[in-house]
Amino acid sequence: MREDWLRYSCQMALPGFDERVQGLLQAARVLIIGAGGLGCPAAQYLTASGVGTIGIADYDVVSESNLHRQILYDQSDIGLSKASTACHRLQKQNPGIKLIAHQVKITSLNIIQLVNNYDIIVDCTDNFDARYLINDAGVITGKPVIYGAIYQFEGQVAVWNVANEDGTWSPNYRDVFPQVNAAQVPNCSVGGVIPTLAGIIGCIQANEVIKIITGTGDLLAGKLLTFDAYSMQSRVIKIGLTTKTIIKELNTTNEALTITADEARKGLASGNIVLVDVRTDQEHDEINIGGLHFELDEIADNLGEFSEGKTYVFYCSSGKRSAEAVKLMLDKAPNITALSLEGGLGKWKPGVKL
Amino acid sequence: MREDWLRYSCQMALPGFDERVQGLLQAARVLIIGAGGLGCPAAQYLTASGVGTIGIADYDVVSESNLHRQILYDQSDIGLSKASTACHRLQKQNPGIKLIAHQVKITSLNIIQLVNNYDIIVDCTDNFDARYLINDAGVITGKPVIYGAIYQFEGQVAVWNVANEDGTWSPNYRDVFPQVNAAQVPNCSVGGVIPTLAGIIGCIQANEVIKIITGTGDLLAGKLLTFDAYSMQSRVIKIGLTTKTIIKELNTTNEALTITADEARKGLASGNIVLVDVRTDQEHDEINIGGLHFELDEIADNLGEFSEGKTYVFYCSSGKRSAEAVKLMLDKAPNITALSLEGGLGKWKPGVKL
Amino acid sequence: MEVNVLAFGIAKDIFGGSSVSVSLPDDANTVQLKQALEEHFPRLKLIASYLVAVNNEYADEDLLLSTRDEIAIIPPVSGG
Amino acid sequence: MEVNVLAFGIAKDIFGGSSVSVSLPDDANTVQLKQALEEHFPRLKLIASYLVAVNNEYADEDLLLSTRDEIAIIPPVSGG
Repeated sequence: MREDWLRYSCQMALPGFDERVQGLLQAARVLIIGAGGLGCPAAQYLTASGVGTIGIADYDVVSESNLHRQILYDQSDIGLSKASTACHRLQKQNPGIKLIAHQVKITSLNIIQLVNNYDIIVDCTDNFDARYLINDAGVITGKPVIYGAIYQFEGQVAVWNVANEDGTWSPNYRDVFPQVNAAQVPNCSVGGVIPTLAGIIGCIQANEVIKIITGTGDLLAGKLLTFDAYSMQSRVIKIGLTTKTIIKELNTTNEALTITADEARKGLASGNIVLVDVRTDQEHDEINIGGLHFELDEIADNLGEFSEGKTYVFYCSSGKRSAEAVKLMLDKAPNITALSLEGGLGKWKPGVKL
Repeated sequence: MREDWLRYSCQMALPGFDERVQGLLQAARVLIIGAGGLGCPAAQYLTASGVGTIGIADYDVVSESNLHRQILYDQSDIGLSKASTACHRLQKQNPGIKLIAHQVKITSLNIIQLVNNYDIIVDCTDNFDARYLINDAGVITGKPVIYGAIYQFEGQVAVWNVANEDGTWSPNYRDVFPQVNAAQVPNCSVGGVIPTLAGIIGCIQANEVIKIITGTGDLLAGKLLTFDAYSMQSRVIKIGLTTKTIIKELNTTNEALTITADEARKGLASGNIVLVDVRTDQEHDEINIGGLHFELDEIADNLGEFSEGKTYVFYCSSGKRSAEAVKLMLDKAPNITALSLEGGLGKWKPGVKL
Repeated sequence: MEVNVLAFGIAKDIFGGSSVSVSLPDDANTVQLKQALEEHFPRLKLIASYLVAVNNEYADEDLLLSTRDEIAIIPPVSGG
Repeated sequence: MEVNVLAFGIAKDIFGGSSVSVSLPDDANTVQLKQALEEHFPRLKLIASYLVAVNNEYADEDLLLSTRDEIAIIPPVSGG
């Protein structure tokens, strides 16, 4: 055995895992998009197992409310880039591999170029726009996508877009969910998530990555795994052998216009801005910085409350739901000026009252 | 919300997870025994979720071949205590909880005292002796044991010894496996283990701990979960509602006598010692430091090869299989002097030929 | 006929429980099940797409259902 | 009758595959199954104890088996 591979001896003892197979891991290039609840454990185990090149793409910084499930980050990392913090930390775990931080927000303009440098894409994101973008980029460039998603106690994992032997491709995200109305499906900041589920699903994603690279076991291709951490029941749903979708180009990324906390505060002081809280009633009761309040799924029924000539700054806890709200306004009431508070209440310095 | 609980906001958003429930986590005292493949992820997620007091018991030090699955340790931690390295690292992740390193080998003499300081025991060990000892200590002290075990691609999880409402207790390890011949069941250094499985099973153990403490969901009490990372099939086997075993006292821990690498080397130089390799033929072909060679399960058939008056030093890669061999010799051939090489080949300095 | 439908994810909130019983004409297919569900639970239609699994397989629109089938509604999940 | 027995863990190595077919007298019970398996595969007996699950439930020694049962042999696992 190569002396520097002593660290892998307990996985090379697996039936069929010889030096050649460890060499496949060493040669593989895996891109993890999203370094949050799913990306942290997935990156941790792919690093430990010796995947030779791991890219981690995330434009966000560590915030305190991440720490209950994003286990690569310390309390002292709050405010630092997730991608570079994760890479720095993982490099110490395994100095024998190459870790590359991509501190960018993926869009239709940059994803193809990013993906072209890798063999396999791991979807660890937390919103539908990113999931469709990653899926479509995987289909267009012919690379498998290892999908994972979580909400409360339930998780999903699937392997999209694997080349079949007859030249066809296995199903992708759009075969199962052709489109989604994001405003109707709450995310983890609304409905919560149990941290251990993020660990379980992220590790299952890493497990499928290792299986693809090494040609081991039965992949979740053409299947969707659902896992329930409440009842401990899991099931594998068969989707089919080949995709029925045709994806030729990316949908153009539709960005919500944002405003920083500093700018919003100045605008408020000069009376030009109306704040709009899109969090739940319960969240609003706990922290209320003034202005209007409609839960995200109530906005469409209350468009009459918004007037032209004013600037509405939508906010939530992290900036995700408010970005959805701004996109919805753009669609339903394009004459209203709507901006999303960047970073949400997390960036609105506590203790400074209006 | 308490301001220092902002980090838990995404789990407190779960249905039923309010401040009272987070307070239950804060008040809980959990002992993790074994800081290896299962203990690392279990400790990581219990730390992140805010369990107020976490003890980590492990007498071992980090070795290079641990790093492919024991994700709390860096390359630079090789040779350091696992328990204290893990606690040091996790304390940075969550400064708001208490982490206690127990750098001891659990035995029938110390386990009751250790367990008495905690509410829940998590069995993350890697050998049958420890599993029976922990199980029995849990039954005797009336504390639940969250059991996890892995081999190759398959894992098991169960929650033993939970108090039922009618005063009875749920089944324990001895209800399912009354006794085991350890020499017949290979461990991970022989058969290997896929690192992601350790992550999945360790996270499922942490998940059951959180469920017990918070009173959430359906526990794996009276059940055994099996998970196959190769086929992605998992099943929950019903064991029964109440235990049928009676456990009143601990079996006395039967320690294999050991010898350090330095002492063994001196003994070899003076001709008093015969080395016995108990690893597989394949391992023996790769590294051979001389002496006899019988695989662990072949020793019982070759007792005639050992003579009184000589000192036999059994060795394997880590010292685990050789300790089993010495216990077997003690049982089957008590007149033969048998010692186990402490730390195995990992402590036998490479490059020094005999 | 009456079929029992298991709910996953946000469908649990929409149905108000982890399963719901639905009355369908005998020999109803997947489309008819979806129509009946969306009529009772208009929020389900608003999601725009969700997976119907029958006996752990993706159910095509014209698949005929029976009372013995295990039917599950699996909506999309976004979190990470 | 012939019953199909699924193997877990080290039982896969002992049986030489992930399942094995076993001939039993009609109305055989769990003890008879174990005896038949241990006769064919002496290493199974050496383990000292293993779980027999029938239709995902712990099988008592006197449980009567049928050809339709899903039978699994689950040996202990030590790794961590």
